[in-house]
Amino acid sequence: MQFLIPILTLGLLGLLFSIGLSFAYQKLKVEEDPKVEAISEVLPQANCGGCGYSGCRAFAEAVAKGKAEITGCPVGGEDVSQKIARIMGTEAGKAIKKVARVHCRGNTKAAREKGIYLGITTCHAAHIIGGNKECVYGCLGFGDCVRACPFDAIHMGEEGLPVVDADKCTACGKCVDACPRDIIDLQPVSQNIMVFCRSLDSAAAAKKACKNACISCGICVRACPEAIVLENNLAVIKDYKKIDPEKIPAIEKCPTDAIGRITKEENHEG
Amino acid sequence: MKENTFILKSSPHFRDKDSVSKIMYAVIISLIPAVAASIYFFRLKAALIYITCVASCLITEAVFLKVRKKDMHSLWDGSAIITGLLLAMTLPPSLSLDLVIIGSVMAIALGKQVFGGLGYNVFNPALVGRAFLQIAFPVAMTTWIPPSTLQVNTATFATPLGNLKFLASITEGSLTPLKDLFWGNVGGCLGETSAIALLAGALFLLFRKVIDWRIPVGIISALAVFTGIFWITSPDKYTHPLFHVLAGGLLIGAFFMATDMVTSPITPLGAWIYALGIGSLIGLIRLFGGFPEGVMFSILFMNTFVPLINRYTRPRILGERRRRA
Amino acid sequence: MPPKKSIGAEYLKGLWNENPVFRQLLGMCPTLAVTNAVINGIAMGLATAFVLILSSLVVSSIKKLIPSQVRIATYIVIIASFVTIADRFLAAFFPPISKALGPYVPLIVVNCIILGRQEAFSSRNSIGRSLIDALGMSTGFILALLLLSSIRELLGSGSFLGHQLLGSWFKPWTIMILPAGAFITLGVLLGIALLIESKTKARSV
Amino acid sequence: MDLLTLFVAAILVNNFVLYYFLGICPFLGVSKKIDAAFSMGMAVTFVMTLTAVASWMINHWILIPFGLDYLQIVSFILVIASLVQLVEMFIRKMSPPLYQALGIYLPLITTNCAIMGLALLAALKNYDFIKTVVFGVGSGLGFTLAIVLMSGIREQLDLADVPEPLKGAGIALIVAGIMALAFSGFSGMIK
Amino acid sequence: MRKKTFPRGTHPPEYKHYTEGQRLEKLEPPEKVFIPLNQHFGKPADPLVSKGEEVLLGQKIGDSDELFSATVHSSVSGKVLFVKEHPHPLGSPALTVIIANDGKDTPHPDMKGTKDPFSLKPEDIRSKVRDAGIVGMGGAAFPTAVKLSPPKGKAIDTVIINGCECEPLLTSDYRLMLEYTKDIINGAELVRKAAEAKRIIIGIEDNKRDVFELFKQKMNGFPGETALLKTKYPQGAEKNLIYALLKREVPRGGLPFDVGVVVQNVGTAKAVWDAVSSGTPLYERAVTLSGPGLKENKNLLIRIGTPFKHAVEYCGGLKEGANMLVMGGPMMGLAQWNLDTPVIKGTSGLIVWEEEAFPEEFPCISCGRCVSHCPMGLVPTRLMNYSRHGYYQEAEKWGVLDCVECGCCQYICPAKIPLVHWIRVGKNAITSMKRKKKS
Repeated sequence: MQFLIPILTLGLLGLLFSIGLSFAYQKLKVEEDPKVEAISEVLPQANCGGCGYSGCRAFAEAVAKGKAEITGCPVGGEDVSQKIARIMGTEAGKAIKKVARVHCRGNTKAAREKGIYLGITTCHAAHIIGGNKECVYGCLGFGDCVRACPFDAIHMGEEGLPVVDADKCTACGKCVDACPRDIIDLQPVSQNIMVFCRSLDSAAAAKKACKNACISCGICVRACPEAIVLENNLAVIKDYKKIDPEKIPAIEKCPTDAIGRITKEENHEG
Repeated sequence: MKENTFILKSSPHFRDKDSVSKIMYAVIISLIPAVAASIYFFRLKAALIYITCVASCLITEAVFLKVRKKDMHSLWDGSAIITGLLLAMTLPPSLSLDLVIIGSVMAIALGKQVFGGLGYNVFNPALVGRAFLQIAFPVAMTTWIPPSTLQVNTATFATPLGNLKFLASITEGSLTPLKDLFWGNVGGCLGETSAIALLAGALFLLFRKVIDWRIPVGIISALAVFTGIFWITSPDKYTHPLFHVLAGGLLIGAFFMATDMVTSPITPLGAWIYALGIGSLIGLIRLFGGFPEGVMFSILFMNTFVPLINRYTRPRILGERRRRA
Repeated sequence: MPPKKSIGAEYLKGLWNENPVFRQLLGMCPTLAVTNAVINGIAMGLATAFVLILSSLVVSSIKKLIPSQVRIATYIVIIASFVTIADRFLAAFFPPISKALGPYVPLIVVNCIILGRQEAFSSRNSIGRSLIDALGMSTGFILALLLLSSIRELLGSGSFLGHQLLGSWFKPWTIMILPAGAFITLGVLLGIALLIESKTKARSV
Repeated sequence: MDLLTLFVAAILVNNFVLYYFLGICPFLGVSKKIDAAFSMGMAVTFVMTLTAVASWMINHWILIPFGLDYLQIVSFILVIASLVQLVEMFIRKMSPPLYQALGIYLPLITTNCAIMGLALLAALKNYDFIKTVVFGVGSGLGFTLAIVLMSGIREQLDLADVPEPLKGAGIALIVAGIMALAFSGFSGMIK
Repeated sequence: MRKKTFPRGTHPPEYKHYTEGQRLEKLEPPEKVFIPLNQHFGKPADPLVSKGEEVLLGQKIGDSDELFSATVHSSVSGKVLFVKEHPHPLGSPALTVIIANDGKDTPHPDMKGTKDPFSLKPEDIRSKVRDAGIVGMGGAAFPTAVKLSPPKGKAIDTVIINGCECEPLLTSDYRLMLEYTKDIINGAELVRKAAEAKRIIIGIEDNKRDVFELFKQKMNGFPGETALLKTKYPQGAEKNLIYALLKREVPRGGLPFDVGVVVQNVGTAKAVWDAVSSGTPLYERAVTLSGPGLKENKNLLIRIGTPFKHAVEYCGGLKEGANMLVMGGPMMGLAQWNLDTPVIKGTSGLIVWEEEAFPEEFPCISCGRCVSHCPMGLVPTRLMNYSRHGYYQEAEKWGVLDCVECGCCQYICPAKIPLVHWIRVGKNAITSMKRKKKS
């Protein structure tokens, strides 16, 4: 009798609750995104609520829907966020590894300053009052992209232009959104030749504003007409695949270095 | 003509001449009468506490600025000096100097720098320091000495509010006369004794529009109404509102602590809510709480509400439809 | 599944890298509540360790028998049983400590450290590994409690384990044994822990 | 008057978070946004009230009559876990908007020591049924007050220049400490 | 008489005495004019002339089919040198017609007057206004023809003529009101007819009492009144002016015609009269050249397209050290960096001074002054903070898009925080996000 009562009580309680729960569980099953499951898997499952969501599962759902930051789990730290990034990334971009590339070589030596800028030192703020450089298409150099990067993959180079660390870059696109002048985009990491200018100014104006601006001289187009064209005073690589590797030296004859191979300083790989 | 030497910046291109440090130094100037009064009443001891407080506040601030690699310039924006002065003014004159230093360090470190320094603190730094001392060293913080101008028995000396707490009935004992309260010839914390000196400084601040008049008005009237109701219903148990207004740290709290810009609401309606809250809480704690004085706790308590108040008392934007009642 | 760690690393991670209190912010309630004296902190730490280790053992040994829908409930029952044992044991042999800890011993049952380890580790790893993991976590937890309670007792009463250490010149900071002191001390310790972490990380990169 | 005192004391004086250190995990975790904090507070209050009722019934109708006090821990946690899960499912079925507002916080509450603490404290203090319920509601509201105040402060601190290592939990704990200081002004008001 | 005004706002020092007494002088057109095709709110006009073409004074050289656009006219007679990008006062270079002045000012034959302007039908007035390329001349350069044609169902009952000129230093409107009183009143009457409104209210700040009395006299016989307003900034901001005069609130995100009002600047009223009575399109405007950085301060009537340099040289040139060049008033004007930039239709002034070192910035101490001075009822410091931390959704919830960038908050801020700049960042981010969502 002494043993029976507790066993019975607990057993009855347990039975009651488990029946209720399993009944409810059957009634209220919800279909789920496989991504949620995958993200859930890499989370620490501490259900601590440190992310601001009600437990790991809710956080996983929010990430899968794009509502929460991939770096949102404070317990998991960088390890977990990279795993999540990979889960989210494989969904988005498949196999080719992309990295962010900066399309401007208007560094502090090349680009002319307009005046003495005394405003807020962010690119966005400078951009809305016309920028600090004469070129209105180029990099402003205040590092909005650097601050936007969650993986510490962009740094401000010595000459006032951002430098991407291709190893750390996960192609999340934060810097692309952060740049008010759209000079960053995501490109396959293997693609090592590109136009480093976005200026649509006429040759004379562009030349005056920046030594490294595309002056639409057409040398590159003549070197490789099947891949490169001039559009609005700017050389554009239309089809990267059509660039014949043998023609690269001819393309690199660009008088202003506005098109060419990515230099080592601009690409911190391995 | 030279080219490209013009300044590029966003409008507006005019700026008012007032600045944060000017505001801070105005507050310091306004505290001078009360500081002078307390040095008159408590002599050398008071002066020592002031010096220790201000110095240790400045040193703590400097250490934080150094460690966080911030501009040392902001050490002299005046805010640390104000914290030091205000903290000293809320300390009992008998407090030993090592405790004064602990309080000052806590005021700057816990009250201000952990939040990021000037402008970011949630709680009034001087009051954080004071509350820390009050809870850490309850006995030392409630040991009072009479002002040198008063001839009384030091063994049983208490502050006017302390007196009030011990009295079973108002009629049986002798309350501190209002005249003494007004001039400051009573026991209590350094800076809170002399009502006239505090009012003189407060007038200067109000005149310079450094402090929001709504806050002291709100606090004082809420307290007066709260204590007034009890006084009218049973005058033998409770004392009249004027006593409550003049006694203790109310004036210094209402004019100098609660009006701290950083930790008070930014909207006019918010200021009223905040002030009325403080006033009634002071009444509540003084009449029914375990402590004789409630100014410090009330202000700290309402400080926690300030972010919410700011959020929910947003002014009506021009052209915004009035919220449905 | 992450690559297997060596046994040593599995143990050591609980001390710092995944320290339940300073890094994972788990088990805050007992951490704050019972650390006003070193003796309470140690007792709490040991009780938690007892529950954590035994539950980990049980969970990892029967992990294949538990259906996944009711796994959490099962863990809770297992944990609750050990907590009851710990509670009764303390009450029987150390009544003053049991009294001082009050409801916080039964509350071990909802300590996220324990449930979290079952879900995250014991349910997926072998008995041996789970034991090492639980030992590591317990040590980390005990150390955290010890640190916190030493600071609080030393400053709050001037003593350590009840022995008056600081002389009569020291005026005890009553605040340290009160709630406010607990919060502030832990907050500052967390800050220091993160500072050390970021410094060591910067050096290793 | 007793009940009122108990109620006010549960909110201000013996606040669950700032005095008993219960429910610290959600207090730190879900206090980043005011809306979420308020919902969490409401959910906790709701569950606390239910728990107060359920645990009192279990304690007084089953455990005490049979002399099974020592099963308190196991049975309370079972009751709470099942109750929370049932309520969650129920809300999800009956009212999706309410689920969005409250329900998503419910899983977090299962392992919330505030709930368990409430059941244990009420049993420890031997409150009668009415008192238990009042205690439950008051404690829930006290938790709500603390977490909402905290979230307001944290929303503001989000815009502040808090030293890097203190960001997040560190500064939140320090704020909680100063809040505890401020709340201690009410001590002595209710014996 | 009680002076009308709006709540909050501020009162910066006026410095109007520099140019108050300076009569409007006609500035001889330069050898080359640079006429941008984008001088108004809306789509830039398309060029109607090409390189080498001869043009006459007042000839239409740019037009567009878009509703939100305005025509552009030549301000000299001569030969088109280029149609290309040229520095523009609003920031980025814009397509500009560059004309070599032949010095003859041969008028275009289309510039014909109307005998009895007041007998014209509303739609005729509107089409003449559109043909003359008239835009709001207070600075925003909103096409006037669009303003005069409210959408269906929005009847207009009141025309407000804005004679506040609340910006410090500027006196060009004041001189216009003093010297062209009758033209402005006639223009106002035409605007009233075009908008089919019942009455005119001319709002004038009380620092221009002489003008107020003058208008009061001359308004006799016209359906309307002259109202005296308290001197306060930004009294001339459309929404605040409407509130001050009529106690009507333009709804958030709405326009004055949502409350039955059209607001026109005095300069616009004069331009309307000129366009209708004598057929003169908008190719000249009054500009105040003022500030301690100029050797002489003047009020000038300047042809559109005249480079700043030409006007500055007429005033004796810049003083040594002058490093701040602002188009418009000091509160809302735009900093300029290039003296080749031309005067456009929205240029109300050109202010030059020497800016001292940038004041030290403090963290916000929540003094609440920005809140108690914001004429729109916003909380600037919070908008700034949200914008600074990239919380644009919160900023939008707190009304960042309602900000008119008047600058009161930043003027009064003791912490010297660039509040308006941050708010502009927020506004810009939100509008570009919305644009992205749409596309």
